[in-house]
Amino acid sequence: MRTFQPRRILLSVAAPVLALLVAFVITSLILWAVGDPVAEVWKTLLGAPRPRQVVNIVNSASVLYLSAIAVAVGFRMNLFNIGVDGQYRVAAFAGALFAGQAWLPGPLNVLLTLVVAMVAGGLWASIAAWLKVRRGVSEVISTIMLNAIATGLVQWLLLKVSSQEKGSNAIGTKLIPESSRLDGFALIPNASNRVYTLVLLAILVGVAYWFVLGKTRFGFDLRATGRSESAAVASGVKVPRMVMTAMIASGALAGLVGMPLLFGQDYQYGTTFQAGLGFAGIGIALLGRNNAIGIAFASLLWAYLDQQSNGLQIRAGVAPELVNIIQGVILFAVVIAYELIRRADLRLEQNRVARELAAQSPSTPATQGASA
Amino acid sequence: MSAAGLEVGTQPVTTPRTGRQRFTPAQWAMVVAGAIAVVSLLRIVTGAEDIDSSGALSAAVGLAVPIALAGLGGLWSERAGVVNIGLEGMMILGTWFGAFFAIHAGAWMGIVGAIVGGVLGGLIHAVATVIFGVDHIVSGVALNIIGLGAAKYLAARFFSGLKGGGPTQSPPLPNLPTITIPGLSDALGTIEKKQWFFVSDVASVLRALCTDVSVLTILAVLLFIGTYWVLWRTAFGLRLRSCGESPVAAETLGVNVIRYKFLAVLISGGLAGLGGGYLSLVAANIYRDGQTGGRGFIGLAAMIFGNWRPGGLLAGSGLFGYTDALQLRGGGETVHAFLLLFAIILLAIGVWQIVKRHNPVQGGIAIVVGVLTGLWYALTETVPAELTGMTPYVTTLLVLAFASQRLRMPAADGQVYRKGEAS
Amino acid sequence: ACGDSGGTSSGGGSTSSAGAKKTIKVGMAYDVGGRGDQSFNDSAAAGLDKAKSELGVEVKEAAAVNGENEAAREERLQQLVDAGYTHIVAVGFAYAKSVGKAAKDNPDAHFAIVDDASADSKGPNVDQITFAENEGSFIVGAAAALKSKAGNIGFVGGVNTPLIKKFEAGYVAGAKAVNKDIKIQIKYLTQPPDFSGFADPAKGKTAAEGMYQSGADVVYHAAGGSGGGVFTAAKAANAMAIGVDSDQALTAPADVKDVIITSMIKKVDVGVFDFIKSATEGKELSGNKVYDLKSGGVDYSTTGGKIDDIKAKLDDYKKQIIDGKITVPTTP
Amino acid sequence: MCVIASSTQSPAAAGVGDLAVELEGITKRFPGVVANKDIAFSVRRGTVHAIVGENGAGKSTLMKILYGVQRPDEGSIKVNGQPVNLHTPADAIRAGIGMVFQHFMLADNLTILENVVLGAESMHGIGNAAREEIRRISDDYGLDVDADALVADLGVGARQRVEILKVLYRGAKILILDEPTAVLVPQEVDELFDNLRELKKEGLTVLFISHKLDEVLKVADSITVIRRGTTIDTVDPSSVNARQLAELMVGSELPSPSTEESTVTDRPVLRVSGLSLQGTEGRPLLDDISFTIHAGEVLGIAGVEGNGQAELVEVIMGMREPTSGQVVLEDTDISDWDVREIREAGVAYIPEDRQRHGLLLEAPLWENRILGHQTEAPNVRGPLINASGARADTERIVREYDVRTPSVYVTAASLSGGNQQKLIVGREMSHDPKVLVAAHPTRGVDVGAQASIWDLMRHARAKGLAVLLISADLEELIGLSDTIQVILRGRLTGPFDPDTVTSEELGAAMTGAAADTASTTDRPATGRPTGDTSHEGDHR
Ligand SMILES: Nc1ncnc2c1ncn2[C@@H]1O[C@H](COP(=O)(O)OP(=O)(O)OP(=O)(O)O)[C@@H](O)[C@H]1O
Ligand SMILES: Nc1ncnc2c1ncn2[C@@H]1O[C@H](COP(=O)(O)OP(=O)(O)OP(=O)(O)O)[C@@H](O)[C@H]1O
Ligand SMILES: [Mg+2]
Ligand SMILES: [Mg+2]
Repeated sequence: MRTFQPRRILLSVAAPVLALLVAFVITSLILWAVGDPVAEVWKTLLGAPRPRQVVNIVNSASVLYLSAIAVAVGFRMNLFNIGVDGQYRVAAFAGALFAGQAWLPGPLNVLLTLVVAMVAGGLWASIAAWLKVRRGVSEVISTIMLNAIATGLVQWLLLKVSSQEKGSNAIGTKLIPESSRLDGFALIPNASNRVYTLVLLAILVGVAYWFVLGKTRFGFDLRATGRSESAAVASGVKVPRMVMTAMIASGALAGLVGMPLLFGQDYQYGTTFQAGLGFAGIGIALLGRNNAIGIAFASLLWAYLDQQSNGLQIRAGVAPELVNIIQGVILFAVVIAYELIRRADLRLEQNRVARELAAQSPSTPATQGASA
Repeated sequence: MSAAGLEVGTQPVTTPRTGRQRFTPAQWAMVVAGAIAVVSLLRIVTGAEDIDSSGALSAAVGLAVPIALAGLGGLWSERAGVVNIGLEGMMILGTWFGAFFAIHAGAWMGIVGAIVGGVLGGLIHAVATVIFGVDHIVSGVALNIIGLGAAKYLAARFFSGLKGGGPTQSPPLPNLPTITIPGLSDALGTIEKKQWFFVSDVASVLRALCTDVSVLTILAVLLFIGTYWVLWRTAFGLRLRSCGESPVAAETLGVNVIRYKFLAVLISGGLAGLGGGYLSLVAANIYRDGQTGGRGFIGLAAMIFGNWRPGGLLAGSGLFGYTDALQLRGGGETVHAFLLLFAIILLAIGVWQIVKRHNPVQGGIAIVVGVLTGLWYALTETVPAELTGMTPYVTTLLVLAFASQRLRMPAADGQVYRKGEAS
Repeated sequence: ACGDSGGTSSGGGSTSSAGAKKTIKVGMAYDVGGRGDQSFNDSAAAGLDKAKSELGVEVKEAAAVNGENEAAREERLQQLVDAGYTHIVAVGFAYAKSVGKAAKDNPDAHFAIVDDASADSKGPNVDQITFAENEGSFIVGAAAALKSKAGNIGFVGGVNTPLIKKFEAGYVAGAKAVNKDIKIQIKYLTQPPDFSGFADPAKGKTAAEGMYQSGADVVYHAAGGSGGGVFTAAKAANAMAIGVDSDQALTAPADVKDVIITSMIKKVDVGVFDFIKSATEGKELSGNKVYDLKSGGVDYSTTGGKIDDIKAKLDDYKKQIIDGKITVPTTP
Repeated sequence: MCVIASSTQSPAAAGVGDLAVELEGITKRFPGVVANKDIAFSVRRGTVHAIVGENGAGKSTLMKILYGVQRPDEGSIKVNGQPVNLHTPADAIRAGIGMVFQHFMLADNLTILENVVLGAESMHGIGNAAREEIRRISDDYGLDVDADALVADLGVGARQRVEILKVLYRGAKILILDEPTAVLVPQEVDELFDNLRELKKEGLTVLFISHKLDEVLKVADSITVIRRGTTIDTVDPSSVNARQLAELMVGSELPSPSTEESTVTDRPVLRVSGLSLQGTEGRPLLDDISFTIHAGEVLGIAGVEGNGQAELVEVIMGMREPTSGQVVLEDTDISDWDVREIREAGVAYIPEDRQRHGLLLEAPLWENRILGHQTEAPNVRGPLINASGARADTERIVREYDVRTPSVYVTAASLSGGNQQKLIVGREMSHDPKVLVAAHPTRGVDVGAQASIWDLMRHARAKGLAVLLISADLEELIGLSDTIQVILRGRLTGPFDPDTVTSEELGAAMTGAAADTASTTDRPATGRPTGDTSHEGDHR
C-alpha cells in the first residue's frame, strides 16, 4: 500500500491522545470551578472496572456500535440519518412482537427476527428516503419528525398487543420463548454476567460495513456520492437510487440496534426498553470518523464512560451527566485535533509532491511555477 | 463530509425562477381571511369549538414562541453560512441559565441569563466552526451533548439545596409580567362566544393577541421584526448575508467574514437561549431537566420550512405550535375534526394533479389517501390518544412534502470557510 | 433473569435474629428525576429522611439517568451493594427486573421495590411495595365530582403508562359514582419512551388550560413535574385542581396553593420507612405489601379546608371501599 | 468603513505618466512552490498595463498580493508613490485599488445592487441613493445593468460588467482585471476594451491579465511578462509581435491546435436527431438539435456559455432525459439509457468542470481512475473493486500520459490543474471509446499540457474516434474540428467550415449578431454561474 510514513501514523495516534488529555483538563477545570471533588471524580471514572463492569462495557459498546454504524452508512454519502432512534425502536418492537409469537424453534426464531427487525427499520427509513428523493424534503427534518411519530405509533400498537404481567406496572410485548433467548458468553473471567451473544452480530456488521464500503463497487459508488455528488452523477451513479438504498440500508442496520438487548437482556419490547441510542450513535460515528475500527474504539470509549459514570453519584456525589460534558468535549477536541492535523498533513503532502516533482524533472519547462 | 448535505440531483440545472413576486399586504390579508373562513367553516361543520378558540390560539402562541426563537437563532447563523444543529443544546443552556439568573437576580435578569447561556453555547460552536473549521454538523452534535450534560450537571449542583428545588429542577421562578388589554379582551370574548361564522373566529384571533401576552412573547415579536429589518434593510445585515451566500466575494470587498460569522453564531446562540429561557421563565416558571424536549430540532425544522426567512419561519413555528396546542388541549376530538380538512385538501390536490398536471399516479395516491382519511373521519368519533400526539409532526411532514421543492438555502450554508482562498 | 427457580426460597424474611436493634446501611436508587422532583421520588426520599433521623441509619442515594438500559439499573443496585449497603430501595417499576436479578445475585442483601409486584422482582429478600392508587384516585374523583359545578372535570396524565392509567381508572370511577353523567376530559402529555410528559410543565399547563376553557372546573393531575403547569392553569382560570402523590397544598409554590382542593396521597414514604424500620428491628420484610386505603397507604388530603364540606361523603366512600362494598377498577 | 470616493490627487493634478503602482522585490512562497520571486515593475498612471504569463506563472498571486488578499513574504508596494501596507482587501480599496477576479466574485442570490454596495455601504447606503449612483456609473460607462436584477439571472458578459461596476462604485483609480476575457466572445471583448479605453481617458489605471496575446497587444500600453514566478521583461506592445511575446512567456514556440489532414470516414458513430429539452419554464433549453459524427471526425460546438452546451452534453451522457428526439450510438438508440450504460457502451466523457464532475478531489489517484468506469476491467472483478488492477493501470496512465505526480496514492487535489486533466483524459481513453464527449478539455490548462491534450485527441481521432468537442477557445475549435456548429439559445446554426471561418464570424453567430443586433445583456443564463462553481469543487 502507501509507503510507510511514521510521521503520519504518529500524527494520527497523537490526535486522539491529545484530545483525551484536553478533555481531561477541561473537565477538571469545570469540576474545580463548580467546586466538586476533582480527584474523587477521576478516581471513579478512571478506576479499573470490575469484571462485571467490563462485561457491561462490552455489551453496551456492541449496541452503540450497531447504532453508530447505521448512522455512518448515511454519513459516508452525506446523508444525515438523525432517525436511527425511531428506526431502531420501530424495529425492536416489530422484532419483539415477531419473536414473542414463537412461530419458529429457538435459533431459527432469532435469525428470522433479525430479518424482521431489519425490514421494519428499513421500511421506516424508506419514508424519509422517499420524501427526500421524490419530494425534496431534507432528511434532517423528516427523520426528526419520524422519530416523534415512531414514538406515538409504537406506543399505540404496543397498547394493542401488550400483555401486562400481574402486579407489574410495565407493559411489553409477549416474552420471547426461553429457547430463543441467548445466554451469552462467559468471556470475562470472574464476571457474574455474560457478554451478549449478539456481540457477534456487531462484529459481523462491522466487518460487512468495512467490506461493502471499502471493497465493493456498491461501496465505491456510495463513497463517491459522499465525496462529490456531481462527480458521482457524471460517473454513472444514480444518486436518487443511491439515496434510497443507503437510507434503507442505514435503517435496516438501525433495526439491529435493539437486538442484543432484546435477546440478551430484555426478552421483550416494553416501556423500559432503552431509548436514545440513535443520538449516541451520531456522536460515536463522528468520533470514530465513520471508520469501522475507529467506531469500535469510539463506542468502547463511550460505553466505558457511561459505565464508569454510574458510580459517580454513589462514590463522588456528582451528577452522572457530567459524563455527557466529557463526551462532548472529547468529540470537540478530537475533531479539532484532526482538523489541525489534516491541515498539517495537506501541507506536508503538497510539499512532498512539489519536492519530488522538482527532483523528477529539473529540466522540463516549468508548468508548476518555480520550484522551491 | 460537509454540512451542506446531498442534493440528490433534484435541483434541475436551470433553477426555476418564477416566484420572485411577493404578496402585497392586501393579498396577505386575503390569504389570512381565507384561512380564517375555512377554519370557521370547519368549526361549524364539525362542531369542534376549540379549533380556533382564543384559548387554543394563545396556547398555540405559547408553544410556538420557543420554537420560533430557536428557529430565529438558526436563521441568523445559517444566513451567515453556519449550519446550526446545536440549537437544542443552546436552548437547554438557556433554560438553566435563565432559571439560575432569575432565582438570584429576579425575573428580568432571567432573560439576560437565558441569553448569556445561549451565547455561551454559540461561542463554543463559533470557535469550533468559524475559527477551527470543524464540520458544522459534528460541532452541533457535540454541542447538543454538552448542553444536555451541562444543564443537568449544573442543576444537580446548584438547585439541590434550594427550597423547592432538587437535582432535576429549580425552585419556582419569579414571574414575568403578562399584558392584557382589559376592555377589549372581554368584549372580544363576548363576540367569540356567539359562535357566529367568521366574525367570532376573527374575534377569537384578536382576543388571543391581546389577552395574557407575556412580555417575552412581545420581545420575541420585536426580535422578529428587528431581525427582518437588520438582515434585509441594513448594511450590517447585507454583509452578514453575503457571508452565507458567497464568503469569498465578501472577503474581496473588505468584509471581515470571520468576524461576521462569529457574531452571527453568537447571536444565534443568544436567540436559541432566549427560546430556552421562555420555557423555564414563562411557559413553566421552573427549570426542569429535559424541558426542551427536542424543540431546538423543531426550531431548525421550522426554519427550513420557512425557507430561511423570518416570515416563513414564523408560519412554520405557528403551524407547529397550533397543531401541538390542538392536540394537547382538545386531543382526540379536535384532531378528528382536522381529518375532514385533510381529506378535502387531499382530494383537491388529487384532482388538481390529474386535471392540471396530468399526473395520474400522484393524483391517484392523493385521492385514495384522501378518501381513506375521509372514511376515518366518518367512521370514528375521535382519534386515539396515542396518535394525537403525532399531529404536529405529521402535519409538518405533510406540508413539507407538498411544498419543500421550492426551498433554497443560502448558497454557502454549511461550507467551511477559510480566509484567503479567493481565486 | 426472571421466573422463580423452584422452591428454594423458604420465606427467609423472618429468620433473622429478632429483637435487637441493628444499624443498617440503606442504599436508595431513585427513578429518573431523583430526589427533589416534588413528587414520587421526593415522597420516597421523605421516608428515607425519616429513617435517617429516627433510626440513625446510614444512607446513600443515586438516581436513574434518562434513557438508560437494564444493565445500568442493575449496575446501580450492584454498586450500592458493593459499597457496603445492606438494604437497597429501588424506586419505580422500571427496576423490576434489575431488582429481581440483583436480589438473586446478592442473597445476603435485602431489597425493596416500589410500584412493582410482578414475578420479575419477586424473591425471598425482596419487599414489593405497591399502592392502590386507584382507590385513592376514586376518592379524589368523587371529590372532584362533588365540587364541580359544571359537571365537567379533567384528568392530566404525565405519560401514558399502565400505572398512570390506574390513577385515571380510579378517578373516573369515583367521579361517575357521584355523577353518572359527568363529563371527564382525559389527556396524556406524552407516550413512552418519551418520558418528558413528567417534566414538561408547559405541556401540563396547555392541556389543563384546554380543559378549563372547555368547561371543566376541577382537574386532577398524575403528571409529576408537569403538574405545576396544571396548577398555574387552574390559578389563571380561577378554578380547582387536585394534586397527587404528596399533599401538594403543602409543597406547591405559595401562589398556587389555594387552587389545590385536595391531593391523592400515595405514601411511598411510609412504605420505605416500614421496610427500613422493620429491618432495624431485625425483621426483614419480603413479599408484596399493598398499601391501600384500608392500611392508610393511600389517602386524600384536607389541607386548606377546601373540601371540608364534602368530607363526610368522601369518608363514606372510603369506608365502602375499605369494607369491600365498592371495588375500584384498575384499568379504565 | 470609509472608502475614499475620489483619491486625494485628482487625475489632472497627478498627470499621466506618474507611477500609480510600484512593485519591488515581491516574493511569495506557498508550500512547495514559490509563486512569486523577486518581482519588480511599475505601472504608469492612466495606462493599460498588461501582465502575461503561462498558467501558474504567478500572475493571480501577484495581483492578490496587490489587492491585499494575500500577504507577500518579502517586498514592498507603493501606490501613487506612497509605500502601503495591504493587510486586507479593505486596505487596498482604501488605497484606491479595485480588482476583478479570475473567477467572478459574485453572490448569485443577491441582487446587483446588493453585490455592488456590499462592503461600501457607507458611501451611498444600501437604498435609493446607491441605486441612483449605480445607474449613473452604468450610464457613464455604458455598462447597461439593472440594479435590481438577481445576479443568478445574468449571463457571463453582464456578470463581468457587474464586477467592473463594483470596482468603479468604490471610486477605484487602479483596476486589476484578472483574465477578464477568458469567458467572453470577441464582440464582448471589443466592448470591454472600449470600456477600458473610456476608463483610461478618465485617468484610471488598469492592470490587465490575459493569455490571449493578440488581445493584449491590441489594448495594452505596456506589457510585463512573468515566467516561473519572476519578471522576465516589460515591453512596449508596438515593439513586439505575438510570437515574440509567446517566446518570452514560455521560452519556446507556441504550439498550434491545427490538424494535419482529415481522417473523417463515412461511418456514422453518433447520430443526434430532433433533440429537444424543455426547461422548467418558457423557452426550450435545447431546440430540435440534429447532427451526425462519423468515425474519425471532430465536431466542434461553439457558443456563449449558457446557450445549451451543458444541457446537450448532459442529454447525450444520459444525465437528463430529452423531451423529444433521439441519440443513436452506431445502430442503437441510447436516448433513454442511463449514464452508466452509455459509458459502458463506449462513450467517453471529459467534463467541463473537472473538479466538480471529473474527480474525487480527496480520493487518491487510483480511485479516481475507477471513477466513471466502476463496472469495467481492470477496475473491478465482478461486484468487487480490483484495487491492485486499478493501481497498476493508474501507473500506466501516469506513465503514458505524462501525469506529473510522485505516486498514484496522492490525492487528486494535490495535482495541478493540467495534470488533473491529463489523468482524466488518460482514464477516458483507456476503455477504447467509440465516442468522446469533451467539454473545454484544455480550459485553465497551461501550454505544455494543452499541447499534449491536443495531441492525444488527434491521435484518437486518427484511430477512428468520433469526437464531440465543446470549447470556448475558438482557436482550439477551428484548429481541431472537422466541422463546426454554433449553438445559440438551444439551437444549432451552421455548419461552418473550420478551414475558412474566422473567429469573428463565429463570434457573430454565437451572439446572434449575424441575425439580429440585439444587445447581449439578456442572454439566457442557464445557471452555472462561472463565478464560484470551480470554487465549490475546491473545498479543502
Ligand atoms: N493558496 C495557494 N496555496 C498553494 N499554492 C498556491 C496557492 N495559490 C497559488 N498557488 C500556486 O502558485 C503558483 C502561481 O499561481 P497563480 O494562480 O498566481 O498563477 P497564474 O499565473 O494566475 O495562473 P493562471 O494562468 O492559471 O491563472 C501556482 O503554482 C499555484 O499552484
Ligand atoms: N487555494 C489553494 N490552496 C491550497 N493549495 C492550492 C490552492 N490553489 C492551488 N493549490 C495547489 O497548487 C498546486 C497547483 O495548482 P494550480 O491548479 O493552481 O496549478 P497550475 O500551475 O495552474 O497548474 P496547471 O497549469 O496545470 O493548471 C496544486 O498542488 C494545488 O493543490
Ligand atoms: Mg491554473
Ligand atoms: Mg490566474
